[in-house]
Amino acid sequence: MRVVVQEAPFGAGEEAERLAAGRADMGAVVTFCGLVRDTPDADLRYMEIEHYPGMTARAIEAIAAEAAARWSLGDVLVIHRHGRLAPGEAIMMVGTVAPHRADAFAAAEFLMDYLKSRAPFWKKEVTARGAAWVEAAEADEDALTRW
Amino acid sequence: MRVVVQEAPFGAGEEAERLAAGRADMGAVVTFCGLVRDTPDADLRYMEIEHYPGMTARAIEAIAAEAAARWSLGDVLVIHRHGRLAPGEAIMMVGTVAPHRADAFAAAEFLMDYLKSRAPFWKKEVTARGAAWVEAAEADEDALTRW
Amino acid sequence: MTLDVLYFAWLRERIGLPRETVETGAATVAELVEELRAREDRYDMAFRDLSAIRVAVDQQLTEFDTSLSDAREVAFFPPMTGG
Amino acid sequence: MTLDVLYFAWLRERIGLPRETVETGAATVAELVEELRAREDRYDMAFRDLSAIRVAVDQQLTEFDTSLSDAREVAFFPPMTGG
Repeated sequence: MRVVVQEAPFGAGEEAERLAAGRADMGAVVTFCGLVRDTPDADLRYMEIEHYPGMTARAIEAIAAEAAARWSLGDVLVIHRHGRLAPGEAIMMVGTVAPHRADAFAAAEFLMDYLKSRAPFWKKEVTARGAAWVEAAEADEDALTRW
Repeated sequence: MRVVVQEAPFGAGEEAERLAAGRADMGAVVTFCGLVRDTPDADLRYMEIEHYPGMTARAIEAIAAEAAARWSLGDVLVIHRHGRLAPGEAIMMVGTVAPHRADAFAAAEFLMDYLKSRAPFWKKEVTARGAAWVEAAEADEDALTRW
Repeated sequence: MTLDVLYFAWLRERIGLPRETVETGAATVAELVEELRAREDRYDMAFRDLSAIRVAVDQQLTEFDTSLSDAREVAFFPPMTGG
Repeated sequence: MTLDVLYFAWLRERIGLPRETVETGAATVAELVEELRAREDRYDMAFRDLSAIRVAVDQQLTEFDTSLSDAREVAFFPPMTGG
């Protein structure tokens, strides 16, 4: 398991390649990459991501450990950035490696649902019209009930 | 949409990076990569993948078009190899790009379920004990009913 | 009617060739299968359990009761194992 | 008891500082919130709708009725928006 919380950009492709490199006992690698999406109605200048340094890595590790306990996984990767990000930049990625594809997919979706609502990050969008904190969607909270 | 059927290896990381490169209207990229997994009970020497050249690309394109019709996607990628592959090598990958993560995940899983049972590929495992065609799993056929 | 008939995977191995040209009056895929089975034991064996065989006519997956009028290529193979 | 109290996102902005040290006799998170609200308008405003606020005690997500015995750090913040 590898959990990285950093301000710097990361290489999603390189990270994806490393996930199952040199292993012949795994059949499936799933990656999810979250990007800064331009706001449809207002020009997004940048996104500012705040986090809770003392808690972040530990909260993510607990979510990743829960995924590893629920599914048969060979490896789990979570990278999450904070600070100022431009439209189109990668915010975060998760990667799961498993013998079978159903486990890799389920674990990746589980990680995303929990990171969304249980990892201490807060997003602020700064547009031409001003700054606003991104509100948590009810759908994101509801998504947790499926696990 | 990009569909590639080839014997040569591909760069999964590079392909993943290209998927949403230069776009700021997408929020999610999901990739799945299928690997040659060593057989647990017999040393796998290699996997031989046969396909139906006249039909393969067209069948995959139809599956990808169906995914694009069902979900809001920015792009779809399918790469599938044929020929002889060593344990640990990447057999295929799918990539989906979408404004929202639920669409990217659902489309990637749909693509995998259909490629598994509806794209004209046949896998043969060659082990120390001999060669055997991989049998289609009933679970793979059942997986199609969820869509 | 002249058809290209293709075989893949273990069907190709049991019949012993990947493709052949067949002169036939068969109206449906099922009739073509009966003609092939009547030819030789290796065909008869290969097509014994049709539930284990899939068919494509002109590169479209279809069923055994499909008509062969205007068909040019028929392919037989086991259930696919892609991905 | 001395506690480090942390604020994040709009809570930090409304209260006007990211962290402070608080001397308190509060037995629970809820009691601490009442003490803070009694201090100044900006605290009272920030904590008006508790359904919009989450709390962590010693970096573990928890509820407002959680005891503060042995607590060293309490953090308040809006629902998280990671991923």
